[in-house]
Amino acid sequence: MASSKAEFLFAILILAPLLGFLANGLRWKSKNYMLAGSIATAAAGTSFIAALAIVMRLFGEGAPKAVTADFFQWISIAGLEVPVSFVIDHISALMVLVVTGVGTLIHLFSIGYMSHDERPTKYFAYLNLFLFNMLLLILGENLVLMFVGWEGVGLCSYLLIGFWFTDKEKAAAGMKAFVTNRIGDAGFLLGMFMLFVTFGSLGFSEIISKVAGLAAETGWTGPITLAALFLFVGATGKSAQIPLYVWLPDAMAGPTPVSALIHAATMVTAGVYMIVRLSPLFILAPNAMMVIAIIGAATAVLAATIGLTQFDIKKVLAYSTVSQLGYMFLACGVGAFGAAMFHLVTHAFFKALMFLGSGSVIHGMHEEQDIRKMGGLAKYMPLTYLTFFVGWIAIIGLPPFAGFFSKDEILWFAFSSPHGSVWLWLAGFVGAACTAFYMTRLMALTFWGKPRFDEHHTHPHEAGPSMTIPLVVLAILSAVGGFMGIPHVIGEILPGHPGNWLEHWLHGFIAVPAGETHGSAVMEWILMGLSVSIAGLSAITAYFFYVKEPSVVERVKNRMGRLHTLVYNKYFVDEIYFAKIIDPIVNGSKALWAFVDVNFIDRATFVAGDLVKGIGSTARTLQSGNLQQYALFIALGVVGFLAFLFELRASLGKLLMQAFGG
Amino acid sequence: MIALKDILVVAPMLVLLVASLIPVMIKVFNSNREPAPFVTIAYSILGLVAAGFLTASMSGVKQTAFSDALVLDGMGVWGTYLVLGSAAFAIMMAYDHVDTYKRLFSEKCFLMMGSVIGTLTLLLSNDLIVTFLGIETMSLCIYILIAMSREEVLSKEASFKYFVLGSFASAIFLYGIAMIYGTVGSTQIPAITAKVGELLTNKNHLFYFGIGMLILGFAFKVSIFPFHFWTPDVYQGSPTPITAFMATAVKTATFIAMLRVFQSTGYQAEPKLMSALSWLAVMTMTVGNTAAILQKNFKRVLAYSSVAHSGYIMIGLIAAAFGDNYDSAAIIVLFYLFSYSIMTLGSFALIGILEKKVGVGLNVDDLKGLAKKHPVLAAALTVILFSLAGVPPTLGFFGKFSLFGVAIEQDLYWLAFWGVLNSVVSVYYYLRPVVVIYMTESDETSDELVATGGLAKATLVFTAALTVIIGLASSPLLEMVRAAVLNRH
Amino acid sequence: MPTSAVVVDSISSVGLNHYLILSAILFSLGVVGVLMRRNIIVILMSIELMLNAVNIAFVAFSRSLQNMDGQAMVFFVMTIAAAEAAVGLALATTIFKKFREVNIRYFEHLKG
Amino acid sequence: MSLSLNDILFYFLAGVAVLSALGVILQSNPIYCALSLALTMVSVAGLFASLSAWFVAGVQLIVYAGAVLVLFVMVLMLFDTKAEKRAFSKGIVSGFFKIASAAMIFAIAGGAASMSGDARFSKLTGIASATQSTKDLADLLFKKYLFSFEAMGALLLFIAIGAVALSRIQGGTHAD
Amino acid sequence: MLLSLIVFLPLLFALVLAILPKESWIRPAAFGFALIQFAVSLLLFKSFDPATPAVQLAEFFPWVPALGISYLLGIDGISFWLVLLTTFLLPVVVLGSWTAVDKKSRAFHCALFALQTAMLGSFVALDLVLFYVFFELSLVPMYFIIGIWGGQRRVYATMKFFLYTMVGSLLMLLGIIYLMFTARDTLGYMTANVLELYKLKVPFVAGEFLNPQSLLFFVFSLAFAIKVPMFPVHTWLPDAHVEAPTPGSVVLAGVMLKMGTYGFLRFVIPLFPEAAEHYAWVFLFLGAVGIVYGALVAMVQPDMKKLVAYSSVSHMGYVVLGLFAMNSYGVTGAIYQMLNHGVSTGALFLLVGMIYERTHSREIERYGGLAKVMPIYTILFFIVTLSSIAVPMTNGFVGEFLILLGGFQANKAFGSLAVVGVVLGAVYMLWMFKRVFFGEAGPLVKDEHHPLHDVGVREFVVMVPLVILIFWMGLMPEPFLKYTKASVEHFVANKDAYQLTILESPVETGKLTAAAVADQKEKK
Repeated sequence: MASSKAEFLFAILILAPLLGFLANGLRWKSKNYMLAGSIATAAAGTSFIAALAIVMRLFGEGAPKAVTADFFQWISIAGLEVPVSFVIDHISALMVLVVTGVGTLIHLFSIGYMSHDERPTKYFAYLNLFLFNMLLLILGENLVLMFVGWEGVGLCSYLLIGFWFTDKEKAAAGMKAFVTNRIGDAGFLLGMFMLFVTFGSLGFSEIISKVAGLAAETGWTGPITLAALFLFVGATGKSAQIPLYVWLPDAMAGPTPVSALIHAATMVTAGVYMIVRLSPLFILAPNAMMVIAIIGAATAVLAATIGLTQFDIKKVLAYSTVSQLGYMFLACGVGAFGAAMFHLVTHAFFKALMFLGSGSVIHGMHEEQDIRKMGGLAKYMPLTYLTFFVGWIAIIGLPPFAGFFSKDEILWFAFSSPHGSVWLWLAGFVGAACTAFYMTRLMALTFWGKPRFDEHHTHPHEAGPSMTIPLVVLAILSAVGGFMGIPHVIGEILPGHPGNWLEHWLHGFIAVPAGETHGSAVMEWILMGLSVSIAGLSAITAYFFYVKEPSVVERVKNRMGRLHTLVYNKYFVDEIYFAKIIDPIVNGSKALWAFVDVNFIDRATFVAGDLVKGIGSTARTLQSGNLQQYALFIALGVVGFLAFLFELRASLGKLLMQAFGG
Repeated sequence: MIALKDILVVAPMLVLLVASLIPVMIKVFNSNREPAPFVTIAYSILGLVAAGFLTASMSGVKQTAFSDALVLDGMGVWGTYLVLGSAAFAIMMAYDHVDTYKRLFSEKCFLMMGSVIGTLTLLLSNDLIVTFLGIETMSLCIYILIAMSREEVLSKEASFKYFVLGSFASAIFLYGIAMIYGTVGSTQIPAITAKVGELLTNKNHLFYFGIGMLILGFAFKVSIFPFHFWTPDVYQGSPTPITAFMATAVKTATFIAMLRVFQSTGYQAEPKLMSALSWLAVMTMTVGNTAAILQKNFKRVLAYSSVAHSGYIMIGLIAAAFGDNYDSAAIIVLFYLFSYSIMTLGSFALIGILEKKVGVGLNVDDLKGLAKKHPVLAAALTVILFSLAGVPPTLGFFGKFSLFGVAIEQDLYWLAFWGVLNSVVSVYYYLRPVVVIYMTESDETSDELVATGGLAKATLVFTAALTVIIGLASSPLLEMVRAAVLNRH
Repeated sequence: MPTSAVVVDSISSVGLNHYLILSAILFSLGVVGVLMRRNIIVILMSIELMLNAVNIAFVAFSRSLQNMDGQAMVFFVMTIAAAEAAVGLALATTIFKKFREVNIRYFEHLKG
Repeated sequence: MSLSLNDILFYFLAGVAVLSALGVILQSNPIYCALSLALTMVSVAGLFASLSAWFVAGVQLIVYAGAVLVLFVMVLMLFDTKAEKRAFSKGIVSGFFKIASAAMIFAIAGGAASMSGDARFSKLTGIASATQSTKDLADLLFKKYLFSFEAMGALLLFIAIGAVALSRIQGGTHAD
Repeated sequence: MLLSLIVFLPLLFALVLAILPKESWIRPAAFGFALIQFAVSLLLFKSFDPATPAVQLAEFFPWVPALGISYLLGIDGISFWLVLLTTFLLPVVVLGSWTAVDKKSRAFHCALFALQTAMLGSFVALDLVLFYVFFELSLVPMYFIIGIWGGQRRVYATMKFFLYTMVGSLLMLLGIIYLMFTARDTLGYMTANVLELYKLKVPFVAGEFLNPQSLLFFVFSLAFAIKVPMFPVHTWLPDAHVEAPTPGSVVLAGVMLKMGTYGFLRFVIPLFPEAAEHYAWVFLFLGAVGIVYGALVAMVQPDMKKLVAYSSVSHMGYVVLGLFAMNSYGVTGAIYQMLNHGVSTGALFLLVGMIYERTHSREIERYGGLAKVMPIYTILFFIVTLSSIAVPMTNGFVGEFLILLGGFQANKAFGSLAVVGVVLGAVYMLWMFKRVFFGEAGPLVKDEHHPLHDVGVREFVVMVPLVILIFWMGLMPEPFLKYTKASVEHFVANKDAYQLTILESPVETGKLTAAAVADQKEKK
């Protein structure tokens, strides 16, 4: 059904970034950032256009449900068929547009941002490579292909986080990211194996068609539940959920556009995307769903609370990302896959915007990231401020900006879905409050108030157009992006009764939880009101704290000293991981090496050798040189041999008696 | 009465006797002046070659001679080749050291030939009394030969040790013969093997005693534990050519004599005998190999290795005596003896080439720098050592392969297992010289390594080449041995 | 040649076993001598003793079996014993020339 | 139990043989040892005679008691040894083992002898006379054991030349 | 005759090298010979038919007919790539050791070529004794390569290597002999021809340990397990690798270890199917443990080469896991992983060797910040690292994925345990990478007296084919898998009663052996 033209488009879509990577990668020593950036941006843009061209086919009457393209058989062994084939359906269409679109913008932004770097070409090569892998992840028609992209983006993430590798910390952050992701990947692999063993296939469409008629599993050990849980482990790695979220904040060691692209907008949402892709499967594993929801909610709250205390502008955003990803998983967990996708998209817009904004700030502040040393930047960098402001409103969920719609949908489903509960809602609600608070705090400390830096030395400035254009575009998207998913209750009161376009778009592609929803339209209104008002309240409080009465902050801090220390230090999770997991493993390995290899196996060999030598030295001792001793051994040998032959031990007495008696 | 066929059987011995007497006679008639060593050795070698040809001319024969006192069959012919070959190499090696042997060289050759005659007697004996005579002739000549070395202390000690212990063992051996004579009524080996089963089944204690003593008497000559103690000392103290001769010819002949004694299915009547012998075999291998590990003196290493090899060969003998298939076991024993002799001759040739002083020999560590100074010798020695260690595709490997094969064929799994474990141990000490030769930094040039003796060098290279060539094409040799063994009286 | 047959006493209680046991005793005594004496000449004598013991056994068997092979063997054994004695004594003389002593304990250079 | 003449002869000769053998191994003066050995030889010759092995008995007397022992005595004289201070090897443990092993050899041999079959010689009425038996023996030696006999001769030749050569070698590794 | 040519050509070359008049000709000649050898082996593509599982290009003549030993060579999908891997690595090794081996280069290259013959021979020998001969023979050159051109503790390492391998293989020799006699008793003629031995049904009793098949299975397994090396008999490997010169390590890791796994695939499982089935869990477990253990221990190694050596233990654990999964995925993956390991670990050793040549140290702690000084080297190292940790689109992924899939299918618990290795693999490699290449310049790197040069042209040329293979095999596995598919399918489908035939057999080897034996009997 896929025409050759589709394959051609797919080829352009996927290969453009790869070509960009090669073009830049082969001349990696070049310092011509403009050329490199142009190539890379052009590649990303080409992809975007190709993606758009394919997605357009999905619109209109009689449009296919999906556009697929088969290239060649990658692996084919005894029932395991892994074709290189790609698909754009309604889910991946959203994703591919976000990735290529936002990706292009960030490429563009990078040209300006990386203009002073020593190795811009390499940077852009990596960025293109990332895009390529991300496209594989999104478009792959089977889990293996997705896994290829999945690992590939992890690799690029590693490369980009450790881009400034001479700094040990940054290199370590890269490694941490990769290894943590690998843990998830191991889960992903196991999930895949489980699926393959159960269904005999790894193609999405095949798996989904095979699970279609199955009843939901109730226990914990059913193959689907296990597969779902394993896959979710993979998702927690990639999408930075408890317990594997720790890499993401550290990943901020990379260049800021990278944080925007990989660690906010695209890669980290891969986990959500994967779950949405396999939603018909996940919906059959309610226990797994419950786990996902709880983990998501917990991550949302935990990360948000950590965000309250951080001073690194990127760290705040990072924790915010973790928190927002938590919301997406919460949505997945309660069966609101559409809401998850919705939030994914809007989050991609506003979080990319905010990261790029922060990048602009950092760029302007000459690589300063500590918000305590900022303040009052609004007047220096008005455009950045403005766009950041839009992002701020979007993320704290004030209508009618994008965040409001998506987050509220999630909260509503958390409450009303058959899988939801009031506790999940409450968690989301608290998270929303925290989000509003720390985001406002960030705004306040960065843009509002008085400058806290030395204005004589530092001259914050707005960057060039390559950096500002993406900001503006993203700001617009953040502002209006939410309208693709207007809730019904709002849509009804609006003129023209706009429906929930996204829900409609995804209908039939994602699973819908069976069972009754609880809650009514009134309830939805009430909850919506509650969340908006708490967001507003938090924001105002934060504004009050950080702009009007900074002293209050100190007082609160002192009042809750211990709690603050705990939160400020990110609940000591890293430390605990190090102390309880990594160090024991490293020390244990050393012990293993010392005890098993050196002291046991080799020792055993040596003992065997010593034994042999011991026998030898005994033999040598007997070899005393004394002739008569040799003769004695001969005599003893004769005696022993004959005694053995005569079974002398048994018949010695008899023999002697007869010998003397005869 | 004496017929031509009897004379034919002993013709090689007669030729040897004549050939050995000539130099001595020359000396006697030349007013006790030593003939040129070259002449002496030429006669000896001529004699050996002539004996070899005579033997070859009788290769298809199977017959007894002198009222069944001797038997000439394929096994005997084959053994004769081995003995004559070893003797020839030993004499050539002695010629290389002619300056140390110059005095009394004709006597030495004479005695050497004497011991060859004794060995051949042992080899062809069909009667225990002839066996005894053969052993004594062989041994007495060797005692004297060892003592005639120029080396003062060690060779005298070696000679005397060997003499006392040898006589002691002879007495034991003889006691065994007496008991066997008493129970069988004859000392002829066929008569004995024919009655073994009956006597063992009847639990004839005298016969038990006799056969036990007999085997142990043999065991002394082939250095089976615990009768091996003389071996390292005597090997070390003896002149290297003599050692080489002892380690090859004497062992070969004794083992073949044992094969003759063991040629009976009657032994299966007494499994205890088998387990006793198995223990001896295991102990021999173990003691030989483990003690060799700790040696510094290369000759001692080889002496212990020779002990260990006796242990391996015992496996074959046990299989021959107690298995269902005497032939296949005997074939393998002969084959193994051949391969063992080749390797041993080669390795002793190297010692002969390099040792500074008779008897002191050379330490393994002295080989340092050999690769640089004499690369061909080093390579040849290495080949031989790998062959001794049983690394394919050398002769040693096929020897071990077939020996373990026989053990497994006769269900002697434990023996085979021990043999394998011991082979592993042996690898350690066989490769130590290789380590010294090739893998130690030879900064300090060892001027000590003066290689002497063209013939010995030729021997070394020849044997090394033989181990590889026959290793690659062992089939013809195996066929020859098979034909020899099957051509039995 | 008239044969003056020696009549064997039919009630003689001495038989093969007695001779064999005697032979065993002498043999063991020879063994003890070899094992215990330090003088190499005495050791040689002990070996002669052992050979003599064997000879007794041979002759006794020969008598018992009614065949002369045993005596022929004794003949050979004696010759060998003489030869051994000759060689042994020659060796001992050589050693004595060197060490001026015939104690067995001098022979411990070769060992290990 | 009545003892026949033959029995008495046996026990007497056996007693002498054992006692003199004990003398060989117990005397501390080698000369006495040699003399004890001579006595043993003689009594063994007597035993041979009691077994009707006349020729062998004669040879025993001539070769052993005559030639070999003279050789021993001569060598001992040459060495000029006196009674030894330490005639026996040291070591209580090894001494125990040495005696024990000899005893065990005796026990096994003796046991085996006593346990196997008839204790007495078969009651054949007649045994060949001394002349006849000597004749028989000669026949045997020159017919059946011809090879051994000749080999023996060769051996003696080797030994003779060897012993002479041995006596002619001169000490000193570097002397030549 | 193609196989014989491939097998013995290196030996011929070794002889030629031994008599080359000039020392300076040796390296170029060796390189040329290696290339010729590789080119000749490429002829296999022309003659080999990937569609059939049968043995192809068979050559046969009786060697020791009395014992049923024959010279039987043949190649099928299982050995095809291993042969090519072996011939491929030789030029790489020769070029790679251009400067690494500075003394006795003549002897070194002779040893290398002799080793080549032994290794190739063991991959194509279809007679157990012939295989054993080659298998053991390969020890000798390697013994010298480690012992003469190795590092400080080379003697210890080489002895350990030799003795360890010898223990296993000698026991296997007993097993071989036993099998030959079993053949005599059941088939009527003694033979060591594997194709004939496959027909044997060695008695097997499920519940008991002491039955012939189980014992033979374990005896054979021990020999190959030591060679692989599997946990817990792996300790010779790190020592051997650390002490071996770079080319020695490359060949050791690249080819010699495969002889163990190849042995499992060719001999152990087909000859003792019931025991293999019954005790597969042991090997799955040991394989999985080996993966994890090797990775954990590799992680804490202070020495780069030792780290790579332990990573070999881990990687070979995968191969064993795959083999004993005994399904198509596992076995295919195992074969693929053998190739991968040959390429990527070989490359790693070459790379470690390159840096060792410059600094004479392999201590990880003394490096750091190398990426800045040697960027091309860094890129090469990184690519190989990716292959080693099985990042998709490199060869490592395909193999590991298939193995883990197969392993999981065979045994979920051990399969899952093995997956842990995926994580740990990344940990040790990347940790090492970080410490060596990233961060501040370490003492060795900033040593001004010895400025480090980036890879030279020769070194780059050495690495290029390896890097190309890494990606080629990762991106296009099908052309590679094509050649193994038929054999693997045949193997998996008939694992209970495995048989192999000779394609268009010029001689009926079985009958010929029988005829030879009958002939012998007549003579008797």
